Amino acid sequence: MPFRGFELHIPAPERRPGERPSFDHLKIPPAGATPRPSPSTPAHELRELPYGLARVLDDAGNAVGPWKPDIDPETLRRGLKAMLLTRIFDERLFRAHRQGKTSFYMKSTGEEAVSTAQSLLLGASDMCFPTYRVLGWLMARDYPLTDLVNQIYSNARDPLRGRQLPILYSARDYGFYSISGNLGTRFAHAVGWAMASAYRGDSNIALGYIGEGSTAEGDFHETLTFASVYHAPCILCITNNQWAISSYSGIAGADETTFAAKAIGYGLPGLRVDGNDFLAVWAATQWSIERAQAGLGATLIEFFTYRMEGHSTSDDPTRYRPSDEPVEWPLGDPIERLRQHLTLIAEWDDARHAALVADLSEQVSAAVKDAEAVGTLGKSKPPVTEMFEGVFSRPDWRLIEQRREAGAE
Amino acid sequence: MPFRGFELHIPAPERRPGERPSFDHLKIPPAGATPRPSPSTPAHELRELPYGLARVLDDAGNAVGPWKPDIDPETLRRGLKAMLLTRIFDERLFRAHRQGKTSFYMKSTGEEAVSTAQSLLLGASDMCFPTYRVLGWLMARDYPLTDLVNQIYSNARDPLRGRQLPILYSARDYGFYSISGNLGTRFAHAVGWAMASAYRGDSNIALGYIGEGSTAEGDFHETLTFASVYHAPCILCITNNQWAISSYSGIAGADETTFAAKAIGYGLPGLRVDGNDFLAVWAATQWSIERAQAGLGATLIEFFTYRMEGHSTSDDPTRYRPSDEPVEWPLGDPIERLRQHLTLIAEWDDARHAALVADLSEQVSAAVKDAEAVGTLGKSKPPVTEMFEGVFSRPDWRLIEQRREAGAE
Amino acid sequence: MPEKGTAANSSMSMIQALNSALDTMLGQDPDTLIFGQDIGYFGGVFRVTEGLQAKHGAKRCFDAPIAESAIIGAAIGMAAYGLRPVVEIQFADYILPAFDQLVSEAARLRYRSGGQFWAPITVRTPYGGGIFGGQTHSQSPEALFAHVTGLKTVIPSNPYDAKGLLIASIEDEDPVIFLEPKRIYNGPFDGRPDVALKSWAGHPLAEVPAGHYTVPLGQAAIRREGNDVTVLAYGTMVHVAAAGIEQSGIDAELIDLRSIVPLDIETIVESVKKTGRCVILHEATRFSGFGAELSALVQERCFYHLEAPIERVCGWDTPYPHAFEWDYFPGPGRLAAALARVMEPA
Amino acid sequence: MPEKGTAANSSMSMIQALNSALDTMLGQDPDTLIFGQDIGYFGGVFRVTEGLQAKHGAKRCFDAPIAESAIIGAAIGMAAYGLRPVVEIQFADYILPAFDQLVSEAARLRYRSGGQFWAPITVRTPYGGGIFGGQTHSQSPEALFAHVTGLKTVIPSNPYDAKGLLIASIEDEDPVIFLEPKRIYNGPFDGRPDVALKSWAGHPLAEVPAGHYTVPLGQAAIRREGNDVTVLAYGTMVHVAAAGIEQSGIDAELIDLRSIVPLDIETIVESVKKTGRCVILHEATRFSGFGAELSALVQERCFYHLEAPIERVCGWDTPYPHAFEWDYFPGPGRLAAALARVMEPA
Ligand SMILES: Cc1ncc(C[n+]2csc(CCOP(=O)(O)OP(=O)(O)O)c2C)c(N)n1
Ligand SMILES: Cc1ncc(C[n+]2csc(CCOP(=O)(O)OP(=O)(O)O)c2C)c(N)n1
Ligand SMILES: [Mg+2]
Ligand SMILES: [Mg+2]
Repeated sequence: MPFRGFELHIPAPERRPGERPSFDHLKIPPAGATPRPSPSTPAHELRELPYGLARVLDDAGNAVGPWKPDIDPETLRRGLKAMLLTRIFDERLFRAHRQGKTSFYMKSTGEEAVSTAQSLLLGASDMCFPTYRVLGWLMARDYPLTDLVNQIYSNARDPLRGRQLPILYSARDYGFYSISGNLGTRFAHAVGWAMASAYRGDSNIALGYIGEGSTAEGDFHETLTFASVYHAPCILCITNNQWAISSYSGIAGADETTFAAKAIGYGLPGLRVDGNDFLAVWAATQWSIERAQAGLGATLIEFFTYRMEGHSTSDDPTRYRPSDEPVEWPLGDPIERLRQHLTLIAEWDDARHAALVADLSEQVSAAVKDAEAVGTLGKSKPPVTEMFEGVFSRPDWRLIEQRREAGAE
Repeated sequence: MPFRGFELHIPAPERRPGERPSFDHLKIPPAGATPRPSPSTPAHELRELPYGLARVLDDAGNAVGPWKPDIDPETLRRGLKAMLLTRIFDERLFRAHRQGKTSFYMKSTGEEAVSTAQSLLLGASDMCFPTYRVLGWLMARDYPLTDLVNQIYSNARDPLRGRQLPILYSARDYGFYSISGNLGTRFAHAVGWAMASAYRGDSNIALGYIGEGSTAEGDFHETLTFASVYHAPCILCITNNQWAISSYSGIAGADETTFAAKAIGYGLPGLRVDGNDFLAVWAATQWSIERAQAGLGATLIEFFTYRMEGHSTSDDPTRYRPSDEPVEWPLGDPIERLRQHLTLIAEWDDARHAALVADLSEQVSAAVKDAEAVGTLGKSKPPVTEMFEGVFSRPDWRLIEQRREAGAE
Repeated sequence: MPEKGTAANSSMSMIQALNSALDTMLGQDPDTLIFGQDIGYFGGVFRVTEGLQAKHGAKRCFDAPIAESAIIGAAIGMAAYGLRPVVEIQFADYILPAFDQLVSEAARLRYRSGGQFWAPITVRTPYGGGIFGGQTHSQSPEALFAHVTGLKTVIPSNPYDAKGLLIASIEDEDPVIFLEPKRIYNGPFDGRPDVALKSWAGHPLAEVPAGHYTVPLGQAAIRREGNDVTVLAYGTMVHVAAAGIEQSGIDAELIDLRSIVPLDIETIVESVKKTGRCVILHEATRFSGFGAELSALVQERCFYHLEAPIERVCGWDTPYPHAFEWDYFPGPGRLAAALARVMEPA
Repeated sequence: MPEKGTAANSSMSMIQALNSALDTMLGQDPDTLIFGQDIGYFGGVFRVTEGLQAKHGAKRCFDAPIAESAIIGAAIGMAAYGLRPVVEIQFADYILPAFDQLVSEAARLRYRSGGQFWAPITVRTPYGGGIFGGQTHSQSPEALFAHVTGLKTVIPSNPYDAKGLLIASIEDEDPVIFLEPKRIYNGPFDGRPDVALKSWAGHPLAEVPAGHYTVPLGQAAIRREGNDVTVLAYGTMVHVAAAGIEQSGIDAELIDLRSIVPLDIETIVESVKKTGRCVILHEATRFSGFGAELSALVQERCFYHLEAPIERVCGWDTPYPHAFEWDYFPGPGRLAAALARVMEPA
């Protein structure tokens, strides 16, 4: 057959609005099916890992299989609480945006297991390099809720002095690096930070986050190269929530292979993990820590999860995906799954759950109230002098003159 | 054992100047040992390919094994001639630099098989996106030698109008895209060009080159993502010549895995090929073309080769590697290996070889002489008006005024 | 320029005018294609490409990975093949990962290849502040492009120009950075946040002809004639300038540059020679901003006509701060004050 | 400033002075480390780091992958940890792949994090022309950095300053772009290619003290006092300016800016108020170059003292062309002509 010319392939998702959602193309192994090699296994023996899916919680809520971690119920309850708090806070502050109290908001609904489990597992002197979708990290470490709301309102008490878009937090004392709007850039900072830890002979680990869409950035690759070449003690996490604004994961390459498989090209282990399974997230992170501590350097983890809500307050997801996709997502809701497990092992019940929800809702309302007493966006702000501070360690004549010109002295 | 802290790993090559070279860490399979799957094999069944090494010519010069291509002796002789011409030209023009006739030169010594085989195999309307080390492409297509030298001398007949550093050629009519000094950027152009071919329904293939050191650039990754996502009809080639100026390939990750393995993370096939074996280069390229024509998109090929000389006229390689590394390189000299094969199959002999060398040397000398008659760097140059042309499609007032100010009218 | 007010004209927002330009070019030139993040099925985060995939097909209008360098890089390769790619960078703040492709490749290709290859690409990107977008959805990077020889930089201030300039950019043989002032996508904004928002409807420059027309690159427009001082502005700032001039009560001439490369130096010089004074207005940070080049050029060419120092009214030399949107954004009050200063007797 | 001519001083080239600065800092501060392409075992393509790996160990001085964005990105992460990384970008032309890390991260980190994190990194890179390096080994990108608030940009013109400014940069709490004028690495060059090359030996500013000293950022140096016109220059151009002034026979004051951010505005303004005239000299392309900012500032602050237009003598607005090195490079002749022009009676 003579060759007749090429055709440009434009990937498209299985289903669009108006169609029934379908997840048939996802091959999801049952909980317990994916083996757990010893963390000290050399990377070249781990090349099948990225094609499995480490899962612990089965459909009934049992913890099963080789990845089953050893976590006490108290810690599980702390995880549940942090996830719930994240969910409730997100709901409440999303509403605050709709009420005109701030300019922007983003939820992490459906993805809370990843950041909360990792936050609880990592140490106080470790550092996470967050995306905008890992609020759970701060919730798990009891960051003051009012400070979050003050930041979201850019009001006079905003810890970031009114300089940053809502939710692009920074919380050094909580092991939470400064977020920025541009994607991917901080991934390299995580590796640099980890290299510094190793340079000093410290035992601190860096944990980097990136969205599956953002793995396409050049910075992702350069970061992995550095992590691999210098054996940096870090855990690099891809939160594959299937969507990047309106683009399904296939636009970032998901139809061709897994995101975890990107590890192979750097000689790193690539784990693929049920990101809606608190116990699996815990176990995979634990495995990566042990690996780093054994002198084996970095691990790449793909957390397979789902963005249950819109990208941000700026988009309506039903314009680009079937409206019932979120409820049909085969890996469920991470909060319900942990709750089910805790209930099953008789460490939780509906009454306690209801009480917890009520208590957390109360806390969130109180925080919002406190922050609103200070002021919402435009109603209250830090002194205008703050606009000119922190550009440099000390302002130069330009900033001093301009501060004067702006009447901010 | 309590964990005592991390240590920063700084990779270092096996041997440095003053030491005996060693290649024991390289696992080189014998010719014929690496299997050749059908080009229509799905990529996920090809994940072991990057760990083999496709070789055809054995130590005695026999063509063996599954990758053995079907090439007529006349074509092999054309390849030998193009390689020899490249080698002789490089020697001569390197000397011209030492004689002060130009500012800069770079050789491709030891790597001639890659570009010459691919140039002969690809079609007239295909396009290669070269690095500075694939002069063989032009030699195999009979690009006028005098034009090369005129470019190197930036003289009045320079086809690039004196605007570009020596050897950063551009030769559209020979399927050779414009080179630039910055590394990695043109890799993405190759994929864009291939996408355009597919967009139009044409059958033209793009061939991109990148050095193993430059694979660390973000552009490498973004290019592979595009190639994979849009199934672009292109062949992306890493020439792993073991060195990036003074940095051994381990600085780019070679101690962790192969460069071909990087394909896996994009769901692309990754071939690893003896780059000093003209027949293996041919076979691997042929395989990739067939694959693209079967609608299977891009292939990544790592050509395992060796930079036998310094990086450029600006460095002395004996300052950073054992001086006898080049002669000890286990995969030999591509010219000698093809010559040996042709001789073995009775299609070549020493007399013909000597005659060819004499003839090519004569051609090169004639070209150099012609170009020197026009002038060497600084002795002849295009009219100064050329400095102001080609910045835009038509010069704006700034360039017109400045041309006047420069007295170039 | 087609006649205004004919049946074919209709009042469009800048979004609609840009959409119409793309639709026109996709319709008439099979070599034009567009891609960028979220621009396909979804129609772009600002809806500029809405409906274009459905109408022209996925191969003509498609989503791209979050890889700005490869978006520009692939576009250059396509352009070298003979296509006319138009790409969208979601926010101008996110063009920086592709800065090397723009500077070292797109801007240099024709020159270094002796004219064998060139890159007629158009890079559309929303820019500028006034939308509470915070540090990375508000910046104005035009000076960075202006310094890079080989690039053209175009900035419309109204729907009519937006369509005509975008078509001219796509048809141009050089790489064009097309900066879209997002604050005025849906209506003119004069820098007074307290005043009720207007839409484009009814604005004379929102009368946009159907079909193909161009506004040539490099021709400024005099938006208001005046005798006492020349105000140079572009994008959103054209509207702020008009308000500032009104507020000042000074008889200023307002020039909308429309493209900063190529720059319509003649119109500028002629005006300043007439008025003897000049104030420059832009959103970008002042230091080494494009206002510096304008100031230097005017000073060089009109020195003996100048009756007062040229002033620059710009964004402060700080990152773009979320809470301080209106303290940062150069509004009509700051311009009016500058106009008053330059009119003071020496 | 340590006394000149003491036993501890020795005549050094700029390469040696930079090496001495790095050696000094590696010796006294365990938090300082350096990395970059080919800087480890090999000692760098210009030999600036020669011997430092052998002396201080591979963990203090090591090779980096060809990944400029990660070089800067990793340095930022290290700095956030508490180290003081000094990285080398092999040529300033190759800093562009890392431009986003510099602009969006290094320059913004302190501001956006409310002071929780900051990035005291130093990015050394050879820049400028005069070496037949062609388009991508000759460029002068300083204006791109100057426009980015949050970055400091330092440019030495001699060995003494090179060492003192580099140590000051490393010790500075902000990110510093340290541009090394490669044409004068091994000897001063006054722009006349026909004149025999000089080495630094014997030059008074090549007397470099051993050990630690700093030249503070933001303090210009008056290299020649004069009354008739002020010449502003930095890097290699300081030497070209001196030659051009001599050639012109005009009594010019020559200011070596030493850092463009922070800029020593006082010294500039004081000088121009005295002389009434100003000529700016730089290698970078003129349009929207740093000369524009200097021109605008001088015009704004010295308007009523100016007796002639401020002139800019710069690289042409073309890419850097290999064959035309000396047609492109702004030499003393072009400066002398500009000086003569500004001295003409109006
Ligand atoms: C460099 C850069 N390019 C584009 C954008 C615009 N943008 C913001 S979020 C987003 C999608 C990110 O998707 P993903 O990485 O999957 O993260 P998710 O939002 O799903 O958590 C895009 C394109 C940006 N912020 N930065
Ligand atoms: C973006 C960029 N960074 C750095 C350099 C400087 N440089 C020129 S060649 C080279 C080494 C390239 O090594 P490799 O990719 O292995 O190619 P090879 O020279 O071995 O063919 C370097 C670092 C450059 N030209 N461009
Ligand atoms: Mg996502
Ligand atoms: Mg190499």
